[in-house]
Amino acid sequence: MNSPLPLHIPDGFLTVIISGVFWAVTIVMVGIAISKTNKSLGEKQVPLMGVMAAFIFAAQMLNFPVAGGTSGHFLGGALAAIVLGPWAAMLVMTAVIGVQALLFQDGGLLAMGANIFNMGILTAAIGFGLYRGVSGRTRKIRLAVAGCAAWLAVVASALITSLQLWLSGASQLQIVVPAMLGVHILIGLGEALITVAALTFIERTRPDLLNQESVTEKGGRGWIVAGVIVSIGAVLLSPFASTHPDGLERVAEDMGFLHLGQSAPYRLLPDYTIPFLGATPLSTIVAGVVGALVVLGLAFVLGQSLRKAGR
Amino acid sequence: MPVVHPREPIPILDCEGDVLQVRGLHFSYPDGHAALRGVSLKLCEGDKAALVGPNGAGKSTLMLHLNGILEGRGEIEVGGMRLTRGNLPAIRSLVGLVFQNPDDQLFSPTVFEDVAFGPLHMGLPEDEVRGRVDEALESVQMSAYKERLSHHLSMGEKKRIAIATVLSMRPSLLVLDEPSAGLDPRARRTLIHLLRDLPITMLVSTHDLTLVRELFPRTIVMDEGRIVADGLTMEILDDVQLLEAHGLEKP
Amino acid sequence: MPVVHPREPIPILDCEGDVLQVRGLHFSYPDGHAALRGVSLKLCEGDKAALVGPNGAGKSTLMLHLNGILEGRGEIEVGGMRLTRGNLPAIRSLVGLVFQNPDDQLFSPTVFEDVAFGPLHMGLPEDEVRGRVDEALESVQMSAYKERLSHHLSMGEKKRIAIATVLSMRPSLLVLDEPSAGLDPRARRTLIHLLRDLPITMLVSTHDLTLVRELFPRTIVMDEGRIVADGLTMEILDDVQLLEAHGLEKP
Amino acid sequence: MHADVFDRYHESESRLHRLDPRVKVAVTVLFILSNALLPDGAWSAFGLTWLLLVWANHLSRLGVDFSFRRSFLALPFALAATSAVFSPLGNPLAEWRLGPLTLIPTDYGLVKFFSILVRSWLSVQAAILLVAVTRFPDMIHAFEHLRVPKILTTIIAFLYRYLFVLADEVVRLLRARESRSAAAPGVRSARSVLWRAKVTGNLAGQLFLRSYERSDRIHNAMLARGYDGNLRTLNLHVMKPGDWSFFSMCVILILLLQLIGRL
Ligand SMILES: Nc1ncnc2c1ncn2[C@@H]1O[C@H](COP(=O)(O)OP(=O)(O)OP(=O)(O)O)[C@@H](O)[C@H]1O
Ligand SMILES: Nc1ncnc2c1ncn2[C@@H]1O[C@H](COP(=O)(O)OP(=O)(O)OP(=O)(O)O)[C@@H](O)[C@H]1O
Ligand SMILES: [Mg+2]
Ligand SMILES: [Mg+2]
Repeated sequence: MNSPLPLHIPDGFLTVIISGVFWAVTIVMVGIAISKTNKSLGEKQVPLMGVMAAFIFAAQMLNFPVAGGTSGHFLGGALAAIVLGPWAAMLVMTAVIGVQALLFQDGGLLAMGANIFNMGILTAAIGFGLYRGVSGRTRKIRLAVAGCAAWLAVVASALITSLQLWLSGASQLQIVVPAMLGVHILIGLGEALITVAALTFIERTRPDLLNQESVTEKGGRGWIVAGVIVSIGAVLLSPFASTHPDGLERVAEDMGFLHLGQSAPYRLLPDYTIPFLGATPLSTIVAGVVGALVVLGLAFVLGQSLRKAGR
Repeated sequence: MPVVHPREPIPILDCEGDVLQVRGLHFSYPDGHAALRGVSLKLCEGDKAALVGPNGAGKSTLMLHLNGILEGRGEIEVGGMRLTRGNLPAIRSLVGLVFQNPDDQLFSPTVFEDVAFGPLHMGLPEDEVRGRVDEALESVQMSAYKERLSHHLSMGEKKRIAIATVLSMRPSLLVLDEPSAGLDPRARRTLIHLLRDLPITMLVSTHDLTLVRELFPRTIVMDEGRIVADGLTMEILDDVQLLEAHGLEKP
Repeated sequence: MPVVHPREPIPILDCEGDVLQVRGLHFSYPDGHAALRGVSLKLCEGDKAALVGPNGAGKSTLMLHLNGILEGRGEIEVGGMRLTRGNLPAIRSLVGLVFQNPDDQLFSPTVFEDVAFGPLHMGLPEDEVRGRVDEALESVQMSAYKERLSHHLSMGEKKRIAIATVLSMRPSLLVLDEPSAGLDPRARRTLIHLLRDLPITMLVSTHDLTLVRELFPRTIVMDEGRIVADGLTMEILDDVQLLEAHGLEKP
Repeated sequence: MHADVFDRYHESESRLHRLDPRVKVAVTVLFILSNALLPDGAWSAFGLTWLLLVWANHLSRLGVDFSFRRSFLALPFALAATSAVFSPLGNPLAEWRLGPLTLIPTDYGLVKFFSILVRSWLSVQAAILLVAVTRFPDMIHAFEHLRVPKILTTIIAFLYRYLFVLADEVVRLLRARESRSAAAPGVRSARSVLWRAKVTGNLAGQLFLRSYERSDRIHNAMLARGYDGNLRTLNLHVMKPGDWSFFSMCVILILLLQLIGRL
């Protein structure tokens, strides 16, 4: 079974340093998640998390025909965070990504820390944080925000994946960022639509699940802040990363990394060098415009469908 | 009240197969398991045939071929139209397939949406769709359930709705996979009456030989991917040797 | 070969209830639905009783009370011990509950781990656990399946393993929820032989009255959260009026 | 039940199959780590690493090209690395204009690109071999022994078990949708993409609820068998001297590879 998305980084693409850093972050976050879910769910957590992980896995098999033989797919990170709460969602996604790597070689073992961070931790923070911020609002607003969160989660995963690849010297920033974003801006649309429809379904059939204290673990403001900051970061970073591809690299050069990088037996941060300057203003502008249009379109489409549904 | 079976054999097997013709159907699952090994079968307008056989005989696999969900080697004709990739949508509007577990069949939040799915997807105008939904729910006597959430219905109710979801497509052949499994006797009785009164050609797989005796004049026995007997129910259910050989029991 | 029922009534209802006593059990689900409305019941050493009734009668709900998964108003005594929160672990080692769907029961990757789960959580030493697993698999004739993965098993095999998972806890009362649902006649026959040969007190809910007639000397009829009849199977299954009134049918 | 195709384990009688799963997991991780540490362009070391893999394939008795035949999984991702060819380091080899982009492949970039491909390809093969000779439940035990938190390993065990159940459910739901995706002759079928996405969302919601409710029933089944929140497991594996010696040998070989790669 192949994952619908080229977001699972295989081994060999990331440097040991990058892998290690993200493993460290992931281990800390998962450790917190374990103790938090243990507190809120108690002895129920093991079967719940396990079956929910299988659910995410199985839901990724769902597809719907879009046009011309391509189809939309479902990732589920944001949905998991909205219905299960952020910590539980992190555990669930960790298990999913672990099994995808171990059983299906979908994503590497060394790269697993980064993969869990990109597709589990980041999506949980965005999905839950944004949704939590509007928890008291009307149904329409909540659904619209859930959709945006799902879309952003996918786009942010794609963005951080490209950044990791670039930091590892496995690709050039000004090529990989627009390419990855371009694809995932569209994939994110499908994700948003399915997430909204699934939430609508759950609200209609088991509304209790979406308001259940024990499961959703209504965290404090922290999550809202985290979610909003991460989202804004993702939004701002993408044009920045694309328009100033030389920013980080110039810093690296100034600090002498470039030299170090070439002589050390294993380079710390390879390719922290000046890329060909003045590279690609057009492509990044295009990516930005497409992104903005897509957000607008999404809001419009959501508004329409919600009006219909609310009739 | 079991169906009265005619005493002299009626010429079932000589029928033209105007509703369904299957010729030499072979199918292996991706893991290599050969589930169908040359199945041939004809159904005529008005036939009500039971498909029986032990677990793993290939009944469900055969049924999945009848509207092109699985694609095997061999020929299938529905209503005189050869089944090919190109006319799948048309075939699917002719063959109504109801799965064993109604939970697999009902995927929309409300009963109405589920029953409307088929007609909507066929591109029918809204009025027509509403008309068909009402009619289909009427014929399974579930009109009052239109706005209910499928999720909260009892098993027996779900079964009926599942049948309505394909009736709304006005199929000319109804294919039911183990419709009576998991029903309590009362719900099962209601189902029997429902099936008896529906004026549609049907092929029904089941492990419930008492149901077969009551409801179907014709019985087809499958085992190991082949049809091993096809004839009058009363004759087949009297053939103790045949039943024993294929993991069945005289009801 | 149906069980030979004694012609004169045996004094079932006068038994002491040394294995199970339930007195005035009431229970409502959180949504307010009253599923049990005063159930009283006694089971004695060696009893094999069937629990029948229409869908929604409350059979499964009652069974979930017997080892304290649900907690209603009323009294339950197992093996002379009053069921309270404090002695739940002890009660759970006495009552072996098997759910209808073996996929809900078998949650470990391998058969061995699943059968070992109960004894392990009773805190038994490793050797003892291994011994019990072997013994339990032996008694359902599945010793060869120890290292198999649960998801590779057929339905009938899963059912047997599910029974083994509670047998390994050496329960004094076996509670089975619809063990024969979804099995083909051959697998059903094997299950009947298995249950007949197990020398344990058992309470079995089922819609399969033929199975009841063949296997259980005693039958308990539930409807709408109450026990409406309790007596010899042959008498209850002959009482057409009683059966009709509660959505059942003479097999 | 029929999602068995998911299983990657291959039954065979071999030294590798019998090895303690901890050793297999640890050696695989070291092997992949070693690939990541080898410098770009260390072709001889890469070659020797590959020989090591061939030897492991041979030991597994699954055929020397077993992992090779299944190793093209990571190829799609290689697309992301193609841009490494245009690394600004090194000597330019050519100059391509592509709209507003000017692409200059360099010799350094090429070496980089192929090194990434080789590393990834070798690592994937190691992982493929690992799951082919280790039953997944044993792998979970290995992680337990290697001090991965028990909650995590148990969640993974549940995921593995119910993956098959739920995947079957998805297949059946998709079939239901497909079998009613009909068209009346002459009428153009196909509703809007939005409508289709909504139907798919319904499937996801449906699946979520069923999974959620199933987890309740499983929890009941666990309680019924004495579960109290503390998970207990048997010690299923014991390291034998043979396991230790195999492990040490692999570690030495991997260290040698590192040495060769840096010469
Ligand atoms: N997806 C699948 N992959 C591989 N083998 C399959 C698959 N589905 C079914 N089979 C196998 O094909 C054979 C026929 O299966 P099928 O489901 O058609 O049997 P059936 O007659 O419907 O049985 P039942 O009475 O249990 O429903 C069986 O041996 C089964 O194990
Ligand atoms: N979790 C629940 N929440 C609310 N009501 C429930 C729940 N589970 C069951 N019920 C209701 O309680 C009643 C008794 O259910 P129960 O499952 O005990 O019936 P049963 O006799 O086992 O039926 P069946 O033969 O269909 O298995 C039914 O009306 C059912 O709808
Ligand atoms: Mg079948
Ligand atoms: Mg029940």
